Amino acid sequence: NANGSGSGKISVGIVLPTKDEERWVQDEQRFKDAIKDTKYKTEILFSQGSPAKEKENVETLINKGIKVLIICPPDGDAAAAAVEAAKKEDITVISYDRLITNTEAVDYYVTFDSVAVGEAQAQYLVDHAKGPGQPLYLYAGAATDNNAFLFFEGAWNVLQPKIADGTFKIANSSEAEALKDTAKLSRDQMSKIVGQVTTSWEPNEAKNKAQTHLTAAGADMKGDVVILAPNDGTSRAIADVFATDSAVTSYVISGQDADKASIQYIIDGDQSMTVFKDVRTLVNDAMGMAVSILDGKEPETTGSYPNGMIDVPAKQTDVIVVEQSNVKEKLIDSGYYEASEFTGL
Amino acid sequence: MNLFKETKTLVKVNIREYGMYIALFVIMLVFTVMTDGLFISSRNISNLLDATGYIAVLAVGMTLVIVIRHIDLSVGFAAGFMGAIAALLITQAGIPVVLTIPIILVLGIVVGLFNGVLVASIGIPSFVASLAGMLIFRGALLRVTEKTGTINIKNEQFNAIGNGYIPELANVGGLNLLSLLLGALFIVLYIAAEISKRRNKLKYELEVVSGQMFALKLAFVSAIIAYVTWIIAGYNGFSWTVIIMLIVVVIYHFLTTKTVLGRNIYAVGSNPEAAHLSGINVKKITYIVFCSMGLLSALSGILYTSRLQSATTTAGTLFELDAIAAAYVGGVSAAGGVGKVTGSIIGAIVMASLSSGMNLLGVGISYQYMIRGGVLAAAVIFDVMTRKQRS
Amino acid sequence: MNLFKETKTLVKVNIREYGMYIALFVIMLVFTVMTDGLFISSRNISNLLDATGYIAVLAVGMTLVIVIRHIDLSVGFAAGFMGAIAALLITQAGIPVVLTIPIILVLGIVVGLFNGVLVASIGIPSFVASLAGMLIFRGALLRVTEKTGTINIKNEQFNAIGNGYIPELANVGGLNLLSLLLGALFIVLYIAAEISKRRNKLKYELEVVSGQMFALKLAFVSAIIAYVTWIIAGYNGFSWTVIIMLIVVVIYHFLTTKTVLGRNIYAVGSNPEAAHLSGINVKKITYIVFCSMGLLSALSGILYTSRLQSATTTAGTLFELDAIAAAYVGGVSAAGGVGKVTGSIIGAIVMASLSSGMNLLGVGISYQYMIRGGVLAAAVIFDVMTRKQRS
Amino acid sequence: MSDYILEMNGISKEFTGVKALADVNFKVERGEIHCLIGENGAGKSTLMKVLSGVYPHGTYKGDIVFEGNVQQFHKISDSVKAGIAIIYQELALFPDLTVYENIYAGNEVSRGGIVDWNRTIVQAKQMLRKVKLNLNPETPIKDLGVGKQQLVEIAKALSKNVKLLILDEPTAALNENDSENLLELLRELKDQGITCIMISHKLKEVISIADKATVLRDGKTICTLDASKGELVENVIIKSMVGREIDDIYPKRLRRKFGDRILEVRDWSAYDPQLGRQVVKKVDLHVKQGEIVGIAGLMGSGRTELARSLFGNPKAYRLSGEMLLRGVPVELRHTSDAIRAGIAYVTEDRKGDGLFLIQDIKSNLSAANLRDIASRGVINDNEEIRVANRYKDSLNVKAPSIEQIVGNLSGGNQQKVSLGKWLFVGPKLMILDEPTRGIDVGAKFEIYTIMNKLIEEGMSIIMISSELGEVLGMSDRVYVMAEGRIAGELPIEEADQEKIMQLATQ
Ligand SMILES: Nc1ncnc2c1ncn2[C@@H]1O[C@H](COP(=O)(O)OP(=O)(O)OP(=O)(O)O)[C@@H](O)[C@H]1O
Ligand SMILES: Nc1ncnc2c1ncn2[C@@H]1O[C@H](COP(=O)(O)OP(=O)(O)OP(=O)(O)O)[C@@H](O)[C@H]1O
Ligand SMILES: [Mg+2]
Ligand SMILES: [Mg+2]
Repeated sequence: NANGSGSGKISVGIVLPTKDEERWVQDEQRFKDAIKDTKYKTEILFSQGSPAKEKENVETLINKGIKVLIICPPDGDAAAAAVEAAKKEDITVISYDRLITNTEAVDYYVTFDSVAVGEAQAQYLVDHAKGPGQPLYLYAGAATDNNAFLFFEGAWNVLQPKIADGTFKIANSSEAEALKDTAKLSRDQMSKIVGQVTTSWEPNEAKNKAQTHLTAAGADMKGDVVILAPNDGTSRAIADVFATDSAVTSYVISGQDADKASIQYIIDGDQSMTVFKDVRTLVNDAMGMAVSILDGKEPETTGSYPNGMIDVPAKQTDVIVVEQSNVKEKLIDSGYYEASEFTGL
Repeated sequence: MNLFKETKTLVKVNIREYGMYIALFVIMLVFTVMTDGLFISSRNISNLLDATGYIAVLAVGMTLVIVIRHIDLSVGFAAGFMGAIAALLITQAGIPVVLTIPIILVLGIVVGLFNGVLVASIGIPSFVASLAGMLIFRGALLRVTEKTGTINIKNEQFNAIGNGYIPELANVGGLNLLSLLLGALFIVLYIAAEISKRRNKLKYELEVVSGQMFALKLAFVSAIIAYVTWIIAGYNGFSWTVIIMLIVVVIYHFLTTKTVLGRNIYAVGSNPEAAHLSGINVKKITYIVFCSMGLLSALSGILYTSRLQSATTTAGTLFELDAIAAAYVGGVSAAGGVGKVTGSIIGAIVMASLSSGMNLLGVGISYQYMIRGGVLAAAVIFDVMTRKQRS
Repeated sequence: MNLFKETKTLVKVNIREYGMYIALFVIMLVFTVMTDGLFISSRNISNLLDATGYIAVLAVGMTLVIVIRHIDLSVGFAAGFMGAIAALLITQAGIPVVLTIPIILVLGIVVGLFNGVLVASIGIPSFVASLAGMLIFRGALLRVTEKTGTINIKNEQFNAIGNGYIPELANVGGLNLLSLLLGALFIVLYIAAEISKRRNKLKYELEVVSGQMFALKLAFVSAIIAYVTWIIAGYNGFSWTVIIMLIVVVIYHFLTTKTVLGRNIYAVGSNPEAAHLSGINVKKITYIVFCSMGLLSALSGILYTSRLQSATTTAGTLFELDAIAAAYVGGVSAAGGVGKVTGSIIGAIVMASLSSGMNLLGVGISYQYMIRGGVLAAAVIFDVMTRKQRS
Repeated sequence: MSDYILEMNGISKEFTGVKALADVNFKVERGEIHCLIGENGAGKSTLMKVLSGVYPHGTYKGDIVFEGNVQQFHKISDSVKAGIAIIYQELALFPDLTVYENIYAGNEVSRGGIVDWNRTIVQAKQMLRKVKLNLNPETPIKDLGVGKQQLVEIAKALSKNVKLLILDEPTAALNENDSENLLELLRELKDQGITCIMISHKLKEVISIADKATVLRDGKTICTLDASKGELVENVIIKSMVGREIDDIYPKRLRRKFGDRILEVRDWSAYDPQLGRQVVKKVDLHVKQGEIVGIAGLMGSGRTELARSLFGNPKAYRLSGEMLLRGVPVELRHTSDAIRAGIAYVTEDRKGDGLFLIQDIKSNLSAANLRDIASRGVINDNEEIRVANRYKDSLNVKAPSIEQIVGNLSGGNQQKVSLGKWLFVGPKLMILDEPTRGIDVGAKFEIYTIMNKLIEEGMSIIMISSELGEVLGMSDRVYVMAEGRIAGELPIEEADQEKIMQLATQ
């Protein structure tokens, strides 16, 4: 279980969004590793995608006397109530990876910018374009998930000019096609597209959608294609479908999170890339910040982000694009994963 | 000793009813010991009760639905949907809170009416009708929130429902005065009611417990109320959520035990055919119960939305199962006709205590699921066993 | 015209049974028109059937559970859990596929046994028992996957179950020969069975439809089988998933209509007391039905895991509701004793067709939920209405 | 001129496809006890349901005049308000609720929607006293026997300020003793000025209590017989009910020769875990081949429990004692063991636990013996059809085909299907629990004839019955049970009503 269990005074509370996604299980592990080196006690709780459970978790941690709260919300808007409760107790709130918006109760932000993740995914597709007129398949996360919109927003920022200039043509979304000349999508416009191409973050749903889309696509929408897949789980499912369609001669597909399962796919050439968010850096930044605060020092920041109410001082970590050519260097050599966990390296 | 014997028979006869309270007590004791007292701290208990609010309210409504042998799976997303509508009314239509709340509650009744039509008039099994409702509300919730995503609410009044506390008046040695007064009021009302009840019974020459036993019971319950009040007053006092919960329980308890309507509900649950032949309008009762469920779903949605100060796109997910679990842990019988709203509230608190206690202990989420499943099973096994024994 | 009259009365008498087929036909027709024929294309139909597999299998088991007046909410996460165990056995324990599958199926039976104990022996209402089971399996699934996250499966054999097709033998004008042969075999078997049935009925001087009508029916059904075969053969032929689905349906159809066990299941469903007094071991039947459900959950888990070529941490979420919806759309009655496995399969295909068709049309997710809810409600309303009329 | 409290003129009521009532006229004078009689399915219950508003105004044709005013009851509570209370054939009680809650269900003692529980209990006690029922009003209904439940029903009716009390077969489930008490109660109510309509199949009762009796047949009024004119005699009634004369309702059996003891039970006790007490106490009995053994007794004397404990113990009664079949000790753990050993049990509650109402005749007939028409677990459909047709014909089940749903058959035909199901098992010993309860005279005669035929074929029968006439008319030997014990055994030659009642009330 989480370190520092039992009932002793806890200094740092960590709340992560869900254990249902591999990404956050990784974060848990990295936090546990980072904790070993500090003299402070910490505890990690999961919200299982529910802002209500998140609030309960925060309250529990407050009860246990934390001084610093590191929190990554399933929903950045809905977390305001939770952190405001913490703020009332003079707890320093560090928004981890996802920014908590529309509240003054956030002190710091440690991030891989979600919008930047989408941009990195899209940029990879653009860099590997065989255009002009190359078919582009769009997929998004859950229509119920704010983060899915942030990723998509980033991707659209990069893709839209290339769609407008004819490098890509959209293969699977009439809504996106209709909006292809709009550079900056409103939330409403985005929701129309996302509603059409949502995977609900479910690999099975992604697979169903991909099959349907390939059924619907004419020969001109096949051949060499590029695919925007929102994360690794859905990316693998979509890639599986495209790989079995004989009319698709090649595909470039994005991903995110550097799941072990996807790293193997990248090594095998089944998935093109993944956006690697080196959780260790983020964890170290967050824990470093927490320790500074506990030690009474001013933590170091590199900039600031507006959250709708205030500008939150932030420390930003760059995301790393991992592909077949650099997978060993970025993930194995850096000690993030063991080479033995994969085959064919 | 005579008193001891009386206690023993009382416990034996009422074991099913007391079982739940004993279980709650044991769970609380275990967690208190294991967390070095942290569990029973003012703050934790206060938080725990607040976190139970929106489920407890649903569980009350669900109790009646199960009593009349139905089920309602749509309440979760219905609550989420109505919470979102509330958020929209406040943030976008600029309707004041005092107007929004009644509007939403009426909307809840309409939603209940809709279920009532399907179940009572068309005659679809409620399980399927509400499964369809669940899908429809899920879609509707997405529909109203997909334009904006999560809707933040900045309205202080509204947010106080889920996060605020009743005013303090004065602070007496770290305790919230108004809360203390409220607690004292409860005790006085309770004692007065019990005494009048006993006097009345004696007047009609009905059987009552011995005087000693009666005094003991009064003292015991008063002590518990006092203790809970003292704990709650030690943090911020009664929250509005707890007050709302209490009001709902009191109203529904009164409704189910003291009124003709309440009796008719239990009659319908116990034997719908016989109820019909006794001149009870079964259809009407079914409508009323589903409307009450809709009303409480709306209230639950308001509590939840206010608690998070925002309406989210996934609000309401699995609320229905939590509410149903709470009702069953609270002793409702699937065969119909049996179940108390007070029991369901205790059931909801038991489940919330489990979550809270395990969080305090840092139990992993996978074990939390398994333990909650185990407790649910254990509660129903206990219920079935004691019922077999008694009858 | 005489034949026309006969058709009319046949349709009138069997409206409930035909209703579902007609609904499926209408849905397919509408989508086909709206998508310019894309919906009915070989590839789409083939994909659609594959995507239905793991739910259809659950729906078959759920049909029997509902027939004996129970419900099983745990099947979703049970399937997810067992799929994950299968993945672990193959990837980490290195157990060959041919061994893994029987192990998992046996595990499924054990899981069913566990439900059986709670429901049949202890006497807990199945709704609550399986709700507890749902929580427990959810925890267990998380527990086994939390170390590794998603478990990838690289085993070709195993992955073929959910993604592979039967061998082609030869390609005849773009059609899969073996599939064509299989289709032809089905038709021959069907016609032979029908003729023998009719001959027998005539022997016992029971009522039969007119010779003309009979020929018409044979021709019509054969044409449908031929058409479906032709469509499927036009893509990759029958997938292993479809073959498994067909085998499950044939076995269960036979079991429910032709065997003593099947009769006993329906007897228990229509009056448990009378069944007991007729020498039927109700407990045993309940055990058998829950074990069959466990077995099919395991199969569903295998199909799903194989389809995704990996076991995920959320596998199984809401499968149970999809399966229950399919069963109800397929005409199962909540009152017990009524429902066919073939109906449930059709129900599952109806629901899958809706999803697929709406995906093809690019309907937004929020409307998809609402439409699916509406169709579920409509199906049950239709069922209830026609039953009222008939009886 | 007579003073009619109720006049029903030209009442017609149709269910989809069935004309249950066709232009019925029915008049009841103030202060009389008026019996309504007729074969099963004649429309008696339907007529009363029309009167009480179960079938609301508009769903039937014709007029109801009550106390001189034309009434239009739209719901049950309307007729209650007018002063009509009805006790239905299928009791309308709430098993989980207490006696006092039951008495006032739908008619709560309340002010402004709030129930006054203390007054409820006190008034309930008064009502119970009125019906001479001495029990704690806080007892849950499910802990009472059928007889007491029936009295609670009457108490419930009396609590409503009733002018016209209707009882639909109130004594069907009662034994003679309780029936007599109930009839006595009705006479007292009559003296208090309450008019009473009673439906009954028990002609003796009708003759003893009725001032007048109206006969219905096939949904039509046949005649009204007046006791004061001496029209209420058995053969007149039977003739108008069935349209023909039946000289002896108990048909004569040709052979009375018995073989060996087929069943013997020694020191047999059974304990009902649900009731938490012993229900059968140290019973010794035996049955010879070719014999009809009657078991008489008061309601609640434990006859059904005895029968069920013999039949493989289906309710899991814990028991002790010894059972010998043809002299061989056996232990039956499940109903299926009993069936295999050649015992069949026809339950007293056809609809509740006897038949599969939503299934067809064919499936019901074969349900207890599928293995005989199956090989390796697979049913031979044709064989099943053949068997079903055989029993349908031999038992004279009136239905268009064996594919008719059993729930749609009349009571007598349902009972025949129930019998057929057990005959197909090919038992050596049949236990018939109240084989003719709620069945009309014509159908009764048929059932008795079937019983005689079975005996002639060498079967043995245990017949549990609360109708003394039946016990005396059909049995070769009679056991009388009282409070779970065998109070006495009488050869049929020595048995008469007085002796049996004397033993039963020991
Ligand atoms: N709800 C109903 N739907 C269809 N037919 C009905 C219904 N109720 C009664 N019937 C039919 O109406 C006729 C009269 O039934 P009713 O119950 O009034 O007979 P009864 O004289 O009370 O018979 P019994 O002596 O068996 O109680 C029967 O043919 C019966 O099958
Ligand atoms: N459902 C029940 N609930 C409570 N008590 C019951 C129930 N059924 C029977 N009893 C009680 O069990 C005892 C034996 O009843 P049983 O039915 O065997 O008597 P019986 O002689 O067969 O009478 P009957 O003529 O009613 O069939 C009685 O005391 C009766 O009150
Ligand atoms: Mg009747
Ligand atoms: Mg009996």
